[in-house]
Amino acid sequence: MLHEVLLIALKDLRVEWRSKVTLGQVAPMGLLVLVVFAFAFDANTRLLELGAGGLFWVAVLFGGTLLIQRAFEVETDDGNFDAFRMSTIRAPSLFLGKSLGIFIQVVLLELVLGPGIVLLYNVRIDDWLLLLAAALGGTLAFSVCGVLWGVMAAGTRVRATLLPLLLVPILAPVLLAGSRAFETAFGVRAEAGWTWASLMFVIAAVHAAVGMGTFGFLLEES
Amino acid sequence: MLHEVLLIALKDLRVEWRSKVTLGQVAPMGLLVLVVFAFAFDANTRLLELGAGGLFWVAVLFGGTLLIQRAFEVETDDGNFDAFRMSTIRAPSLFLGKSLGIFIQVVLLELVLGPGIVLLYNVRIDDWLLLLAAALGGTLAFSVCGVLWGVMAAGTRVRATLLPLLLVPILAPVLLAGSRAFETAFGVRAEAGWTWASLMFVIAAVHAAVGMGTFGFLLEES
Amino acid sequence: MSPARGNKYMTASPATRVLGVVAVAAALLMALLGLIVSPADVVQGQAVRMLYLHVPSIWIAYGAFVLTAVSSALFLIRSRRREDSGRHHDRLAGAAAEVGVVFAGITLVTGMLWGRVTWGTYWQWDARLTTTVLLFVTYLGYLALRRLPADPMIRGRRSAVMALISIINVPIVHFSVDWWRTLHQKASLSVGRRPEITGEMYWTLLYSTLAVTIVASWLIVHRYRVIRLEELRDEEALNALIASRLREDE
Amino acid sequence: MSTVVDFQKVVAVAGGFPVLAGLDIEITKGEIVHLRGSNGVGKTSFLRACAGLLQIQNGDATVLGFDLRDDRIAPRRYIGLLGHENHLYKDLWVREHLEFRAAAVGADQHDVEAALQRIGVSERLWAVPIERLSAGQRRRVAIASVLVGRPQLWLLDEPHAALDREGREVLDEILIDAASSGATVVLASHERDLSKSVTSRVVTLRGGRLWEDSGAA
Amino acid sequence: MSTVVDFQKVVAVAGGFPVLAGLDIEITKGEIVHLRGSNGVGKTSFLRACAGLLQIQNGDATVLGFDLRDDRIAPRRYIGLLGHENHLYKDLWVREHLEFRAAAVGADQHDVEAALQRIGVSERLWAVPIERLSAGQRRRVAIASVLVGRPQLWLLDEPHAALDREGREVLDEILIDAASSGATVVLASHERDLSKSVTSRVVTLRGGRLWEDSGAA
Ligand code: HEM
Ligand SMILES: Nc1ncnc2c1ncn2[C@@H]1O[C@H](COP(=O)(O)OP(=O)(O)OP(=O)(O)O)[C@@H](O)[C@H]1O
Ligand SMILES: Nc1ncnc2c1ncn2[C@@H]1O[C@H](COP(=O)(O)OP(=O)(O)OP(=O)(O)O)[C@@H](O)[C@H]1O
Ligand SMILES: [Mg+2]
Ligand SMILES: [Mg+2]
Repeated sequence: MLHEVLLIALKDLRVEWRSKVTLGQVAPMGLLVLVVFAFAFDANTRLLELGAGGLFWVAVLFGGTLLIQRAFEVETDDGNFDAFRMSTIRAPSLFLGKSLGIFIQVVLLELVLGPGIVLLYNVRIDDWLLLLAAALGGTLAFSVCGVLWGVMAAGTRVRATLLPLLLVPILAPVLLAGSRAFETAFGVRAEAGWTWASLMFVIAAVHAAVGMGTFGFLLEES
Repeated sequence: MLHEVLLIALKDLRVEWRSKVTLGQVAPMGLLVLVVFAFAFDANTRLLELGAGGLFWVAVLFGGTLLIQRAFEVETDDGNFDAFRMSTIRAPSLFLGKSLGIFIQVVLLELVLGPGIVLLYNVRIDDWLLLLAAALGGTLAFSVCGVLWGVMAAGTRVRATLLPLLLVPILAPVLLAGSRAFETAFGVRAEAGWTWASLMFVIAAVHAAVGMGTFGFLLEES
Repeated sequence: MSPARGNKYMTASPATRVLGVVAVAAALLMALLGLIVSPADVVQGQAVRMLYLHVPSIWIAYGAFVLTAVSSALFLIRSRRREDSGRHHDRLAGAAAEVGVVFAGITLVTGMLWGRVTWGTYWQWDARLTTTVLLFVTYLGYLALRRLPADPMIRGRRSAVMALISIINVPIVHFSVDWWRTLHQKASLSVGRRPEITGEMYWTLLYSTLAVTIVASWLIVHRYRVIRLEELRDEEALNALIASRLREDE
Repeated sequence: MSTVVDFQKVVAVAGGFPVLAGLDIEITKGEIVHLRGSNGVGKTSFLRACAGLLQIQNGDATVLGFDLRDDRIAPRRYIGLLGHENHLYKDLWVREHLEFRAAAVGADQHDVEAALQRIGVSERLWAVPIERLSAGQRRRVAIASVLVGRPQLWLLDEPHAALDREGREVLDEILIDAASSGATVVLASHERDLSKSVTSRVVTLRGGRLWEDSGAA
Repeated sequence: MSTVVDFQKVVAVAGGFPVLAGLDIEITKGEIVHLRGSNGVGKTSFLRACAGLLQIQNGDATVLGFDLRDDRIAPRRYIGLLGHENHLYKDLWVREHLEFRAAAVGADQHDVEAALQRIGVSERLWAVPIERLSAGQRRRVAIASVLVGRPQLWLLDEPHAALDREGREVLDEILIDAASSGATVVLASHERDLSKSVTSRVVTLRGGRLWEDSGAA
C-alpha cells in the first residue's frame, strides 16, 4: 500500500520536476495575487496585516486549483487515464498517491507565498506552532478535497472549469478556518485558532475516508 | 482582415458554446471567488467596500486566466496549433481574433461579477461613465496581454516556465489601474480615476501593437 | 411512448392530479393568509410578509436536500446489485435537488429584498447569508455534475458521492446563527421552545410551510416524472438506433 | 480449451449511440484474433468493453472468467491494453515511464530493459523525454509498456500503426510467443496481409455486430 | 519541369538533436513521392521542414520557389499538411470544423460537403462532435480538411494510418487526381505495397539523410 502510494506520488512529482510548472508558473501567479492586494490597499498597512491570513489562503486556493488541474491534465492527456484504470494499483492507493503529490507541490507553493506575505504585508508571527499546524491541516484538506473533486470532474472536456465550481464551495470552510487560524497565529485575533486548525484536520480526514472508499468507481468514466 | 478576425473569434466562441464553459462554470466560479474573499476578510464591510474594486479585478484575473488557459488548450490539443500556422490567415488577424474571443468571454464574466460586487459588497456607483470606461480598458488590456502571454506559454514547455514571470509585471499595472479607477467610480477614492482608466487603454494599445507585430514569430515553435 | 406503460415508478396517476389541485389551492390560500389576514409587524411593518415565503422555502430546500442525500445513499447501496440497480433513487435525488435549488434561490431573493427594506442593503457579510449562498452554489455544482455526459450508473454514483458530502452544508446553514455572531434572526421556532412570534403570524407561518411543502412535493413528483420520461425517450431513441445499426448490414 | 472472452448479445452505449449493437463472440485461450471491419464498426469499442472500460448495457459478457456486469475491475490486472492513443506521459523519459508502468502493474523492474530491447527502442533513447520521440518510437514504448506486464489477454488497437517493417516483425514475434505461452491476443487492424502470417482467426465486425468469423484455428 | 522542393545539405535541429543531418532531395511538380525509412529516421522532420514548421539550421532549402531561410511563412498558403496528429477541434461538429478550416485557408464553403463526401464521411456524422468519432473517421475528417484547401504541395504523414481499405483506395484516387492536376504529393508511410500502385517515386531516408532514391518517374 505505502509502496503504491509513493509510486504514484513520485511519478507526479517527477512529471512536475520535468516540466517545472509549480515553481515556474503557479508560484509567480500566487505571488501576483499577493502583490495586487498589496497595491490595492497600499495606504493601509493595518488592513493588510489584518487580511494577510485570508489573502494567503486565497492565493493558495488559486494556485492549488491550477496544480490540481494540471495533475489531472497529465492523466487525461494521451489517454493516460485508461492506463491508470488498467493498472493493478488499488484505488485507495491511487487516491492517496495523487493527494500526496499535490500536497508536496502545494507545500512548495506555500514556501514561496509564506515569505511573500511576511515581506509584503508586514506580519509578525506570534505562534509558530499554530501557524505550522494550520498550514499542515489546510494543505492536507486542500489536497484531499482537490483530488476527490478533480477525479469527479476529470474525463470530460469541460473539466478545467467544472473543477473550480465544485471545489470552491467545498473549500470555503477550509479557507475560513485557515484564515482564522493564521490570524490568531499572527496575533491579530484573539480567537481560538487551534479550534479552527483542528477543524481542517477533521475536514481532511472526512474527505480522505470518502475518497478512499469511493475512488474506485469515481475513476470509471463510462 | 476584419473577416479573418471574426472567423477566429467566432470559432472560439463556438467551441465555448459547445462546451458552455464561460457562463456555466467560470462565471459562477467568479462569483464564488467574491464570496470567498468576503469570507476571508471576515465580512468587514468597510474593508470590502474599500477593496471592492481590487477584488473585482482579482476575480476577473482568476476567471480570465482559466478562460485563456482553455482557449489555448483547445489549440494545443491534437496539434491544432500547426493547422493554425498553416492557415492563410495572417498572424495579426489571428492575434486580434483570439483577443476578441477572449474579450467577449471576459465581458460575459464581468456582467456576472459586476452585479455581484454591487449586491454583495454593497458598493454605490458614483460615476457610471468612468466605471464603464475602466471596465472596457481593463478588459481590453487583459485580453490582449492574456493572448500574447498565452501564445508564448502554449508554444513550448520550456518557455512556459519563464513567461508567467513576465506576465506578472505586465498584468500588475492593469490590476492596479483597474482597482484605482473602480474605486474612484465607487466614490471611495478621490484620486483621478480617469488617468488610471486611460493608462489601461494605453497598456492595451501598446500590447495590441506588440502583439500584432510579433505574433507571427511568436506562433512559431521552433 | 405512452406514460401509462404501467412502470412501477411512473407517476402519472389520479393521486398526483389531486395533489396538483391541492397545491394550487394551498398556494392561493397561503397568499391570502400571508398578504391580507396576518397582521403587519410592530417593528418591521409590511415587510414581515416576506417571512411567509422566505422561511418555508429554505426549510423545504433543507428537506429536499436531505431527500437527495437519502436517495443517494440508497442508490449507492442498491447499485451494487445488478438487477434493480436503484435508478429510481437516482432520479429522485436529481428531482429533489432541482427543487431544492429553486427554493433555496427563493429564500435568497426574498432575503435580499427583505434586507434591502430592513437593513438598507441587499447583502451583509453575515454567516447565515454566506453559508446560504454556499449551499446554493454547492447544489448548482451538483446539478452541473449530474448533467455531464456519462453512463447513467457512473454518473449516478458520482453525484451520489457529491450529494452525501454536500449535505453537511445544511446543518452549517441552520446553526450558523448560533456558531457565529450574526445580524440575521436567530431561530424563532424550534422544538421544545416557546415560539417567539405569536398568534396569526405563528399560524400563518406554519400554514405556509405546509402549503410550500405541498407545492414542492408536486414539483418533485413531476420533475421525477419528466426525468423518467426523458429516460424512456432516450431508451426509445437508442432502440431505434440499434435497429438502424442492424440494418447497416443489409 | 478454456474460454477467455465470451460476449453474448452485448449492447454498449457511448454518448447515446449503440457502439456495440448485439455482439456475439467467443474467444478461447491461445488464439490470436484479428479484428477487422470498416471505420466505425465498433472494433475499439469491443476492445474497451473487454477491458472493462466501456460499460455493458445489455447482454452477457465474461472476460477471463469474470462477469463484467458484476465486476469490471478485477479482470484488468490480467489484461494489457494498447489503444489508438499511446498512454504515455510525455514529460517523462522513456525509461522512467516504463519503470513506472512496470511498477504500476506489479511487474519486475528487471523486465523493463528487456522489454525495451526486445521491441527495439535503442538505448540512446532511454533517457530522452517521450515528447521528443518520433511517432513509431512512441508506439514502441507503448508496446513495451504492455509487454512488461506479461498480460494473459492482450487487447491491441492497431498495434502496427506507425511501426516500421522491422518493428512489425518484432511485434508479430512477440505476439506469437505470447500466444504459444498461453496468452490470448485480440488485435484490431486494417492490414490485410496480417491475417495469414500471424493470426489464427479473422473476425469481421459490421454495424456493432459480428459479421464474419473465420472460426477458431 | 519545375522544382517544387529543393533541399541541399539541410540540417535541422530539434531539442538539441540533429533530426535532419544533411539531407539532399529534389522533388518536381506532379510527383507522388513515397517517403520511407525506419522509425525515427526523420520523415516527419522532413515534412515539417518543408512546411516551414521546423527551422533549418544549415544548408539550402527552397519550397515552391520560396527560400525557407528567408521566409518560411509565405509558402504555407500553398501547402496542405497532415501530421501524425489530426489537427481537429474535438468539441466542434464535423461540418463546423471543416467549414472553419475551409475559411481559414480561403477555400470555398461549397467545397466542404464535396470534400466530406469524397473521402467518405457519411452524412449521418456531419452534426456529431468530432470527439465521438472513431479513429478512422477522424482521420478522414483530417484528410478532408487538407483536401478542401486544394494545396499545390501535399505533405502527408502516414495518411493511411487508421483508414480502412475503402478509405485507402479513395485516398489513393484523391492523390492521383491531385498529382495529375499539377499538385505535388509527398507521403510518408511504412506500407510496402503502396509504392507500386500509386507513388511515382520512392525515397528512403536513414539517419536524417537520403539513403535510397528510386529517381523521378
Ligand atoms: C439574502 C439574505 C438572507 C438569506 C440568505 C437568509 C437565509 C435564511 C435562512 C437559510 C433561514 C433558515 C434558518 C433555519 O435554518 O431555520 C432564514 C430564516 C429566517 N430569516 Fe432569513 N435570510 C436572509 C435575509 C433575511 C432578512 C433581511 C430577514 C429579516 C430581517 C430575515 C429573517 C428571517 C427570519 C425571521 C427567519 C426565521 C428564523 C427562524 O425562525 O428560524 N432573513 N433565513
Ligand atoms: N453520438 C454519436 N452519434 C453518432 N455516432 C456515434 C456517436 N458516438 C459514437 N458514434 C459512433 O460510434 C462508433 C464508434 O466505433 P469505434 O470507435 O468502436 O470504431 P472502430 O471500429 O474502432 O473504427 P476505426 O477503425 O475507425 O478505429 C463510430 O462509428 C462513431 O461514429
Ligand atoms: N533530444 C533528443 N535526443 C535524442 N533524439 C532526439 C531528440 N529529439 C528528437 N530526437 C530524435 O529525432 C528523430 C525525429 O525523427 P522523426 O520524428 O522525423 O522520425 P520519423 O521518420 O517521422 O519516424 P516515424 O516513422 O517513427 O514517424 C527521432 O529519432 C527522435 O528520437
Ligand atoms: Mg478504432
Ligand atoms: Mg513520423
